[in-house]
Amino acid sequence: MLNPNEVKTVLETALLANQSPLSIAELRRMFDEDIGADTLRRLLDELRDDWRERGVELVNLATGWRFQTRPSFQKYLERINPERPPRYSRAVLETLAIIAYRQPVSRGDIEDIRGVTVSPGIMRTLEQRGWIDVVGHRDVPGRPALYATTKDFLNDLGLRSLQELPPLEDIARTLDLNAAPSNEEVFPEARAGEPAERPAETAPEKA
Amino acid sequence: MLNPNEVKTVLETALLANQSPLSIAELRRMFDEDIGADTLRRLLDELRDDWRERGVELVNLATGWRFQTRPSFQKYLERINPERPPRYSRAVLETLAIIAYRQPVSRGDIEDIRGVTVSPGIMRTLEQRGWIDVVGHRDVPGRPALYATTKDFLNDLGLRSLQELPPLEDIARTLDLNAAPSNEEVFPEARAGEPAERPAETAPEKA
Amino acid sequence: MSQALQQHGVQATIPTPVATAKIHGQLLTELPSDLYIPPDALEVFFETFEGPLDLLLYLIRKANVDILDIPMARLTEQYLEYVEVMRRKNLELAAEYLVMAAMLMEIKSRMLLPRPRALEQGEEDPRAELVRRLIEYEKVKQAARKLDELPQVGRDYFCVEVWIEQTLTERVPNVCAADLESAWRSLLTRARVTQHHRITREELSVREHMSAILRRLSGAGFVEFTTLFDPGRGVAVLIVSFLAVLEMARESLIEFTQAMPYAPIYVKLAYAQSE
Repeated sequence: MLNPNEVKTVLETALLANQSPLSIAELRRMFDEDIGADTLRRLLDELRDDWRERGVELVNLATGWRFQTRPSFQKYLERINPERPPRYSRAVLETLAIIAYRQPVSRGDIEDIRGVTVSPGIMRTLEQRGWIDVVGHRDVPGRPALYATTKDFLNDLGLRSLQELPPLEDIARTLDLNAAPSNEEVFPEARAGEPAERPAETAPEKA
Repeated sequence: MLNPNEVKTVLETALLANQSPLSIAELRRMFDEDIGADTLRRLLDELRDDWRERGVELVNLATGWRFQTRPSFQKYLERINPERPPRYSRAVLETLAIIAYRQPVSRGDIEDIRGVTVSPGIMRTLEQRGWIDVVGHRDVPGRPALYATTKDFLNDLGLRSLQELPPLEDIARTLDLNAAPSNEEVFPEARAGEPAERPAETAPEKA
Repeated sequence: MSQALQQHGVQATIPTPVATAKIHGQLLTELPSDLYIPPDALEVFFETFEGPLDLLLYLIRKANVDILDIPMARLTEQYLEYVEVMRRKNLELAAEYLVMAAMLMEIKSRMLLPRPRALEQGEEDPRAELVRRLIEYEKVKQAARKLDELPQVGRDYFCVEVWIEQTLTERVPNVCAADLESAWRSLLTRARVTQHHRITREELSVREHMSAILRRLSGAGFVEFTTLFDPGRGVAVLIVSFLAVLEMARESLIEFTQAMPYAPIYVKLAYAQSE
């Protein structure tokens, strides 16, 4: 029978040895004795506290718990592995934002919002990164694929759910430097993680 | 200017974030200030001591330093990512079945029953597993070895004697009678990971 | 045109001479003097736009006008100027820019219709759809920026994954009795070896004893016949052992020797490898 400290050591070891987040269920599976999920959660919280002063932190993500380096240490780590992942172009980032905030969306939806065609390369970039995938097809001619963000997207950006995406700003007010009347009624805010209302007239898909 | 403890934290972070060993030279590269190799080595030794009671240890290998899990924790880690247990091929299983039910048998006997040659690799697999061994030689030209199953075979299969193997009489009779046997009996369920025997008439899956 | 821009209080700076900027390798010399051009190279400047909506938002921001009350005539005019420059400079002009130009002109003309009547009929402001799209796109732009600011794995931090030290135990397949049974069944169905290989429980115990006796005899030379049997294990085992010996004799696996009647019977392997 392991005492709580030994359980913590096992948890720490498993989390340090696994790059992908581990769920409570996966962590429980390690132990012969049946350790309650609550107990594990408490020990994980303790573990997180234990690591507070270190260059590595324990975070709770969409699919579980993971150790990752703190961004403030990146400047040191980069000197060991100089190759950096490419920064994404605005086209990629905007496409990603549309999928993240308006999912599920088709390529046509994205093109309507951005006002330009979306190259297949953009979608491929995001798919290959494992951040988006096809979750269905819209039942209209051409049966366009509907894209949504994945759990990996959340994990890789340190989010537990779409609710944690940065809130969309009230744009009209930002743009309107002359303090215009509230646009609340006219342009209701769509919320992150909530599928946007797609007016019928924006529907037609590009094949 | 980092103090020794801060340097240690950076070292720890870099080593935790890299699976491959990091050399002193690589580690030195992280710091703006020129930290002597001796100092780094001393700090790494300290770090190794800091981790003495944990499930992960800092080791000094030919090409550098690396954090790795202690072997004693492997039993826990294995339960998180249960690799699919390896399986024996049908050829190995059939050979083993023949030896179990027909022992003592020569390779020639096995080939007669299976209708194909038995590769030396199959016999070696079973011998190395300690499940079969040579109990004699038949007094015919070539003096073929006679194989039988071992005590380890019984132990590993949880049997007290060969008599606890499933009797085969009924099956043979079922087949003999040719009385439209139920699929269940004639074509036992194939197990995952093993190529199923597909009777011709139920054959090819549509892609 | 610069007059029009100035009338509306638009930032209609006369372009600073950008003689050093190059477009397609040529010095940039013939800019329309009435167009506001930021002091960047024109090509680079246009490339920063992600499309017509982006360009429109830029113009609106520059003009510092209310997005909910866009002065359509001015915006359309400016937009067309930019598109014209792009076209003249042979910059790659996406079709979307022309579509947008047409849309702007259409909205502008609808704005010229007598307003009161239109409003009476409950008609929407002709600009409404454009404004909706502009706002939506601006939101996306900001969201994209914020997403990019989130710490990103690989770029801003790494995942920790220490080496898992594997002990040297080799993973071996598990087999259970049922696997053997099914292997045998598949043999039977394939080869139809039914007659010859029917195996009963009783026969199995004989074969088990055959193996055991072979093991016992290997390397032992002559063994006295009676020592092959252990009466202490009961009559059943005794009989099975005897059957095993008989079967081995039949299969020529063992040989018997007896010097004279009633003398001890000795058993040895028919063939011992050590010989």
